[in-house]
Amino acid sequence: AAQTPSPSGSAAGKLTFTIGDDNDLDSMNPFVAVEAPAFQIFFLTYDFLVNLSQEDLSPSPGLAESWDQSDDGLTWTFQIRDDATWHDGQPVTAHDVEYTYNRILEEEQGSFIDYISLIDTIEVPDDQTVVITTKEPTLQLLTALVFILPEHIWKDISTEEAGTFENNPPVGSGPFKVVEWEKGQFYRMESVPEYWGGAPRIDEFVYRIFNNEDALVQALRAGEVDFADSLNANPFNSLKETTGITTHEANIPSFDEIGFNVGANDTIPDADGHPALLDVRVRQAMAHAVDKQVILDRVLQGYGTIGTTIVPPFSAAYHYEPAEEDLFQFDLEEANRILDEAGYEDTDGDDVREMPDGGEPLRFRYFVRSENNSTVQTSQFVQDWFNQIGIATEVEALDDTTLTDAIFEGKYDMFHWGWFPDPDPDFILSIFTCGQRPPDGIWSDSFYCDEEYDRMYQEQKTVADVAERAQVIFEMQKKVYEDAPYIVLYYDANLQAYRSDRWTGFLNQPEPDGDLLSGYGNYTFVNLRPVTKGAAADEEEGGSAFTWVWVGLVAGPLLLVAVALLIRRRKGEEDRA
Amino acid sequence: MIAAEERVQASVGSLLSVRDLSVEYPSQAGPVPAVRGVTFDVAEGEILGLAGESGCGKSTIAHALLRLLPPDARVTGQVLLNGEDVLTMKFGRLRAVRWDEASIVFQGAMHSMNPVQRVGDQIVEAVRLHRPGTNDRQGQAQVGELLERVGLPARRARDYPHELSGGQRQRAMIAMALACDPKLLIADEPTTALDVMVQAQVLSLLKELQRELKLGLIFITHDLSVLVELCDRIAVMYAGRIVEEGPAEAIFERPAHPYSWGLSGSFPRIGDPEYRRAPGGLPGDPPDPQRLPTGCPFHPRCPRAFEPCPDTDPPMYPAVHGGFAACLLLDSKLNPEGARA
Amino acid sequence: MSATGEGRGDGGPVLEVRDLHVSFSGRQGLGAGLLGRSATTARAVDGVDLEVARGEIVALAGESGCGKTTLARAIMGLVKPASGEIRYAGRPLRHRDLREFRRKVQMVFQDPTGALNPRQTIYESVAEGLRIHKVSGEEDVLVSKALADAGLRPPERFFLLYPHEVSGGQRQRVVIAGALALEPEMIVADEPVSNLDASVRGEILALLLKLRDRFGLSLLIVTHDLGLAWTVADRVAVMYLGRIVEVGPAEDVLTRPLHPYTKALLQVLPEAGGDLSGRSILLGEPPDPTRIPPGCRFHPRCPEVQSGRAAELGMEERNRTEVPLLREIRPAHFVACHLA
Amino acid sequence: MGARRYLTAKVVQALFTLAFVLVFNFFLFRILPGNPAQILARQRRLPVEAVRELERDFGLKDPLPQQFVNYAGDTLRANFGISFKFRRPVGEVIQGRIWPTVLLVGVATIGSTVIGLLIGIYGAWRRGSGFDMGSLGFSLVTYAMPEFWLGMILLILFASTSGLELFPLGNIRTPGGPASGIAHLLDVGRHLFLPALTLILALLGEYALIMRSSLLDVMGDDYIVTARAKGLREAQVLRRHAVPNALLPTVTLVALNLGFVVSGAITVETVFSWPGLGLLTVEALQAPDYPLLQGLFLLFSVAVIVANLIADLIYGYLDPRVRVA
Amino acid sequence: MAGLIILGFFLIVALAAPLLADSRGLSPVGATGGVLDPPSLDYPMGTDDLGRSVLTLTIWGSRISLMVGFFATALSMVIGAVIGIAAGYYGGWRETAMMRFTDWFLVIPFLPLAIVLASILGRSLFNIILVIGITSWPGTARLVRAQTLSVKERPYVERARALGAGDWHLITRHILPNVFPLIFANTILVVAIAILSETTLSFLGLGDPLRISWGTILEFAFNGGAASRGAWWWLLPPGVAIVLVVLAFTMCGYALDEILNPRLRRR
Ligand SMILES: Nc1ncnc2c1ncn2[C@@H]1O[C@H](COP(=O)(O)OP(=O)(O)OP(=O)(O)O)[C@@H](O)[C@H]1O
Ligand SMILES: Nc1ncnc2c1ncn2[C@@H]1O[C@H](COP(=O)(O)OP(=O)(O)OP(=O)(O)O)[C@@H](O)[C@H]1O
Ligand SMILES: [Mg+2]
Ligand SMILES: [Mg+2]
Repeated sequence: AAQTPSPSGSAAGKLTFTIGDDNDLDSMNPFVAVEAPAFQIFFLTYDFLVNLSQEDLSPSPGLAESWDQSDDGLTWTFQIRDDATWHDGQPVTAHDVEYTYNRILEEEQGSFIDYISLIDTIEVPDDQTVVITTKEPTLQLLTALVFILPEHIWKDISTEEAGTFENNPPVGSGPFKVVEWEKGQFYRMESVPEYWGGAPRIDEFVYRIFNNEDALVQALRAGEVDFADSLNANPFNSLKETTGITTHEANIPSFDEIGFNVGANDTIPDADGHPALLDVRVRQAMAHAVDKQVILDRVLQGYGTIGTTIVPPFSAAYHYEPAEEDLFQFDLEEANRILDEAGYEDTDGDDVREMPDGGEPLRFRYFVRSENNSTVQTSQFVQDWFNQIGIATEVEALDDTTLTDAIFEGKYDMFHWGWFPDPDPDFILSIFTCGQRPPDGIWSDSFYCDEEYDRMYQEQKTVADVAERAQVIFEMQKKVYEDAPYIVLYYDANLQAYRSDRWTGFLNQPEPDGDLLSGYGNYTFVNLRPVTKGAAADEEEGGSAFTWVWVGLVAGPLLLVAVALLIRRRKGEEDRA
Repeated sequence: MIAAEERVQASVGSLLSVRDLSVEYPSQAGPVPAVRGVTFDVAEGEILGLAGESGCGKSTIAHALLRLLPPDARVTGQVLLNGEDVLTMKFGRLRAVRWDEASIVFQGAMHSMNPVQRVGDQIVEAVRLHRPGTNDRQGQAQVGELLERVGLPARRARDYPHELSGGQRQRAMIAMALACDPKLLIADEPTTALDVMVQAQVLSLLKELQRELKLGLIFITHDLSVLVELCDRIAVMYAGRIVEEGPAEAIFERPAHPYSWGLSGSFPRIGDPEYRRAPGGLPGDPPDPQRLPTGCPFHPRCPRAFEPCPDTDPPMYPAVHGGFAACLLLDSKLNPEGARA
Repeated sequence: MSATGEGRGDGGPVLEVRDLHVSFSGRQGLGAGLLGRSATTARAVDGVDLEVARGEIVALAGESGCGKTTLARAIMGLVKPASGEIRYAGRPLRHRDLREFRRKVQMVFQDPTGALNPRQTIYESVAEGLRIHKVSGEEDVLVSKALADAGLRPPERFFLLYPHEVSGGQRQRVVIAGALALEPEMIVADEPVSNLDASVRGEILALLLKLRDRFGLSLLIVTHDLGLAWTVADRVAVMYLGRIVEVGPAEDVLTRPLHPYTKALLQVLPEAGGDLSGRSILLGEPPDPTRIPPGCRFHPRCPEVQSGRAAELGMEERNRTEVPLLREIRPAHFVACHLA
Repeated sequence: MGARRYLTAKVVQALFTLAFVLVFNFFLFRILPGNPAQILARQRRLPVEAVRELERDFGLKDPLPQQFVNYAGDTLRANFGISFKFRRPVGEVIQGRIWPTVLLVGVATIGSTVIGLLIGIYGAWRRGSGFDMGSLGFSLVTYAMPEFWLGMILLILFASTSGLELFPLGNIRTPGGPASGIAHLLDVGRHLFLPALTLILALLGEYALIMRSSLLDVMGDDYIVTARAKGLREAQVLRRHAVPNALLPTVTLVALNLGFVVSGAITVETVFSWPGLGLLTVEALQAPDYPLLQGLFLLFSVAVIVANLIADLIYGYLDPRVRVA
Repeated sequence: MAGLIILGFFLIVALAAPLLADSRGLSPVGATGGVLDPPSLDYPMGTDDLGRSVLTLTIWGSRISLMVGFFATALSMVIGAVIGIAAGYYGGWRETAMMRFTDWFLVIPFLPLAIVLASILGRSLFNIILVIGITSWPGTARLVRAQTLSVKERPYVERARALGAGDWHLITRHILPNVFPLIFANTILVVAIAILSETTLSFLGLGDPLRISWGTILEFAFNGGAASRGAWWWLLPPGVAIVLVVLAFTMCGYALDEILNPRLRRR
């Protein structure tokens, strides 16, 4: 059926941009929400003090027009812009910033406090100025992803209430505001013409939830939605050839890894990791035995890039790529050689190596996520390669909860999971510090602990110069790569597709291949506009072979029934007596 | 032969006249001949008793009379009700005849009434069906009358079948059967499930109604002794066929067919020393309708079987009691001494 | 009260039942229980005294629901009596003797079709008792003998047949054979022929009589058919609403009944040439064991009361308050009626 | 008297079942592996102190009996705790999603019951006819189909661009479309069509089969012969005598089936992005959001218990016999 | 009879899976096809997105699906039969208690309970069997109890009791043989339901993703966007297999029911 090449919801003269996704919104309360759709709202509703630039995520003016760092690096002065207003008309002032930061610091608000934990004091000399002193010199404040909230709304919400406060609709200072939220269905946002960054060109933005990716793809094809986010490879492929639709593999900060239990016994007495994994040579041998290219090609159908270190290339300034000769190339012979040399030999002829003392065989529990098919599929390749180097694996699919528990208790050997780090590498680096090991810490899932690494971690926090900091961070990545508590498999991509026959003005963040929607800002939404000239009308797509199979499948039996009816339709008279 | 023709003659002008009725049920193991050429008549105001062992085809006849057999049963012969053949009449006409001219009281009253409908409503249903003009009030009044006639208080109309006792239910069934003033009432073992005392109550009720309303009545039972009191004539069935027919008392006291002897002998008369410590009855078991013996189907159990019995299927012969019996002993040529009377 | 009718029975009583009571509590729903509703109790057997002598045939007759089957089952220990005593061979029957007792006393049921497991061959059905009691001896010989005794000849022909492959009369013989296999001293038969065709009944009854004559079996035959009692029984006991109201030699009880209830029962039996409308039929519904009238339990339906004869005799009050006991009015003929 | 007793008995029974479900529900969620607060914390990247706080929030530090008392009290006050995922009271979260499911399940139940029963009735009446054979085959096939698979097929056939595009692909209404009035109702109806059709098709077969066999059973009963003997037309026999009796066993089955309808709703809502409790269940399952799962489970159970109670009462109304029994 | 033939076919396929298809085709490592190749001579049912032959998957999937069906049913039957017979035979308060318990389970909606249990117990084949088993027995228990009650009241049981038989004798010789056909017919219907349940649970992601069953194939296909990719060969074979097998079991169950229940027979 032909569709007029107009945006999905241009009824009533409104310009509506609709995106479809398979994830539901959990809450509009920034202290509570974790799901991506919620952050989509926050990016459009709120501002940061300092934004991340569209081109390269570098600090760029947000609510702060400009900023200054004192020479000792400890004091920051931010100039708050005077043209920003809250959606309810109140002006945005320095007090709102102060309030937001203080509240997070006082209440130790989980997801945000890490960004600003080094803050010592906050002062507001006037409505337009915020002066922040930090305990140590840091660049953290420029990359703090903290949404600035209106004090006049939030001051009435007590700490207890904040946990369940609905915040619907949220009052912010961003280019869009929520006007309707049908839970589990969609939410609708209207543009705010008074936005300090300039009025968006669309009137309305709708986020629709599809639980079925096929439906989402069909909706995009049918023009019910204009943009499909976070697609799987197969549907994505199917959209590639469709006219009027453009596909995009967005570079995002994400990677998958195989993690090892490299020493849970140090902090948890009854942990039961395999002793062989304490030996770095075993882990290196295993790193040699994983053909990341095959996994990328077969499991991800090529979407993404081969993984190396723990800071993804997304954070271009901080990503370290090991030199060719330092890489653990896929080389099963090399892997076997390393293991032989280290004394892990198969003494009992069962094709599985034993510990040098001849005892325990190298048989590892290998946990994958039942929620994630890629991990399941990867495991089948990995298992096969490991078999070839005399390492047996028992693959088990666990749900995330159970897996989290196993890791927390140190009762695992290896697992496959992934991370979605911030653009700033601080957090992802922190998870390899000794302090993060359970049960005291939370985030370490390999129980990696290294004094030198910890020292460097502290150092990078306080280096005020980007280049200098990057050097430290390179070293850290190198160390983790070589010690191999993780085998980083790949950096995956966010697969997006949109109606390029209707819309234009999409902006990547960062350039050249970042996310088209809200990577870490609202750039696309403010810039988005309909294609002006009437583009080519959708061509009639004849029923594909596919349709006919389905039609046949349903019509066939019906036809048979009908025929049976005709044939068997004999005397239907009432006389049965 | 001659006898059969005589019987046909006798039937002219009777209320119901059944001619050579046969019924076959289909089954996996081939057709089951349940009724094999049955001929009898019922005059207005007459009570005919139909007796015989279980499975001899009594209920099948009752159902056939109003064409109530399952559609796959093969029915041949004639069932003339007031001269009209029920078996060939149009379905619409048949519906009109049902209940209006002939009604049935079935064996188990509990199961013959719709368990989820009030007794009164079930009676009214019949009335309204055949007397379309009846309004609610008339219907109710009539139901009350009918119930009272069978000895139930009118308010029982509001009860459901399960709220009545066995005897009461049977009475309600009878009331329902009388709803359209039929000429003929077929009662298929109406008292078998009942206790002796209640059975006596129902029997006397039936007799009384029959006398008052000049009903033709076909009373079916396996208990020959019940028939003796109630009926004018009795027909004894064996293996799908009437083997003896005649005046009630005569058949009970002086049966002509050896099967009837056995049947009558199995109901002892209390006080009669002849029966004391001498159980009557017949040896052997009733025949399987699908594997009937050759010749006279009764011959394997017959105490007086003689040479021709296994080969000759006996026709009806006139018997001394004035009725007829299908036994070769009555054939003066085959058995010159004649039957023991 | 040890009269044994015509003297067929020799020796003392084999089975004695003394003041036996059996009651059933009505079903009590969970909800009803919570709401404090008391259960309705049916006193199915309400004080029965009865004895059966060696080699004697006793018929227990009465209307449907009067408690005949319950009495029979209580004798076999299939329902637990509320009170009273059953004595076998002079000794009170206790729970631990039950197994032994059930070897000596066998029961034959009303419905031969139901009494045979459709999935067991006739051989297995007959042999079941032998197996349960681990009777020594060649099993198939014993089974053959039992089948032959029950009139199923040649027995081998029946071994592998299933119940549905033989006729109703033969089924009842199989059941009897199953009882005979254990060489019992007594058989309790609950309506042994009422599910059989009239013409076949005679054979089974003849068989029972023959067994008594040959093996000296005692028989307690439960029946609602007084004609049957006349045919086979030495003594007849008439039961009404859980109690025996009249007991005595069959000829005496059936030809010269003393209790108005027995009279009524005999009256309604069809008779050639009899006039249905002319006889007194008891009115009202069958009695209900959950609501037993006080005094003489028959008085609400008693023709003597209704006709006013009781009042004439000044017994009205007694009828309503005093339970009549069995009194020997004629030799060995007992009746429980204030008017007799 | 009998009627009242039947009624009270049924209500008391339902209350007992309810009590059982309450207890069962409590223990079911106490045998969870690990500590819910910790799981939650790790998913949200909370520092350790926050975990302690959460534990306090969820009352996990109390002794078990105390927890049960709290749970029972809370449940009776319709307080089902805070959803892990949505961080709002479970009751509120559920409330927001209840109507779509009521609509879907209601339409599907009514539709499948009515159509299924009619098919069953007609099939039994014309036993052995082409219609009977056809509908029997059809019923068996739809009964054998996983309903989500059927849903996917219908979706592709009738909604996708490679199909007929007659209906929308999912959701309950067009975003930004009319929010009230006739247009709104039509819009919802269009969205409802496919999911409801899927459920109806999936359920219909069973009802048709039940009704057919129940009616065949009844058609052999003696009172049917009586009715025929009275001179009723076949249609009257069917309508007045056979169907009312055949409906009796069907009523109970339809009610018992509600549990399956709910199950069907879970997968069908997933396929059609229908924003009801089924979809919410799947979301809660994926989170995993235990308080929400607990609340949903309780609600589903209560719904089925109540439906059964209603069925029992209807049964009592339809069948005068059970009132005394 | 068609039912029996279909069943026989699938049983043979399941048993002969190693002969029909190389099990290495189940692992993406051994997969030789391209991504989502349509049916061809080499791959009669095409390939999935890992290049595995859908035919191979479906053939091997029949093993897991049928196995789950059988074991879950066996579990459910054992529980149902034991409770049903015990309740029916012993009666009294024991019966009341057991039947109350059964009724409770009967009204608890199956899928939500299964979801809750599966998410609590974790995802494995064993748990799936367990979950289906312990959620599907109440129907059987009720049926068996009703039949036991009716068998218990049959005169032959009373006769055996009067012959001196004990409980064990009665249950094993009389009750069980006469309840068994019913249990058997019911079993066959429950297998159908169990297979459907496995499919549904797998579809919701509660199955064991490491074991290929028809349900997991469908889940992969659904989540892998088979429909939008036009890969009907990925959705159809497992779906049709499920429909056929469930249909076959149902038909056999009904046929048996009809044989065992004379009232349904043609009049
Ligand atoms: N629908 C049927 N299909 C096949 N055979 C049948 C059918 N109904 C009855 N029969 C057979 O026909 C014969 C006669 O049955 P009918 O019911 O007429 O006997 P009856 O004399 O009424 O017996 P009873 O005294 O037991 O009621 C029996 O052998 C019976 O098995
Ligand atoms: N298991 C039981 N539970 C409750 N009441 C019972 C039970 N068995 C019998 N009764 C009641 O006890 C009374 C006597 O029943 P019983 O079966 O002994 O009568 P009966 O004389 O054998 O009758 P019939 O001639 O009909 O066989 C009846 O009212 C019956 O309803
Ligand atoms: Mg009959
Ligand atoms: Mg009895």
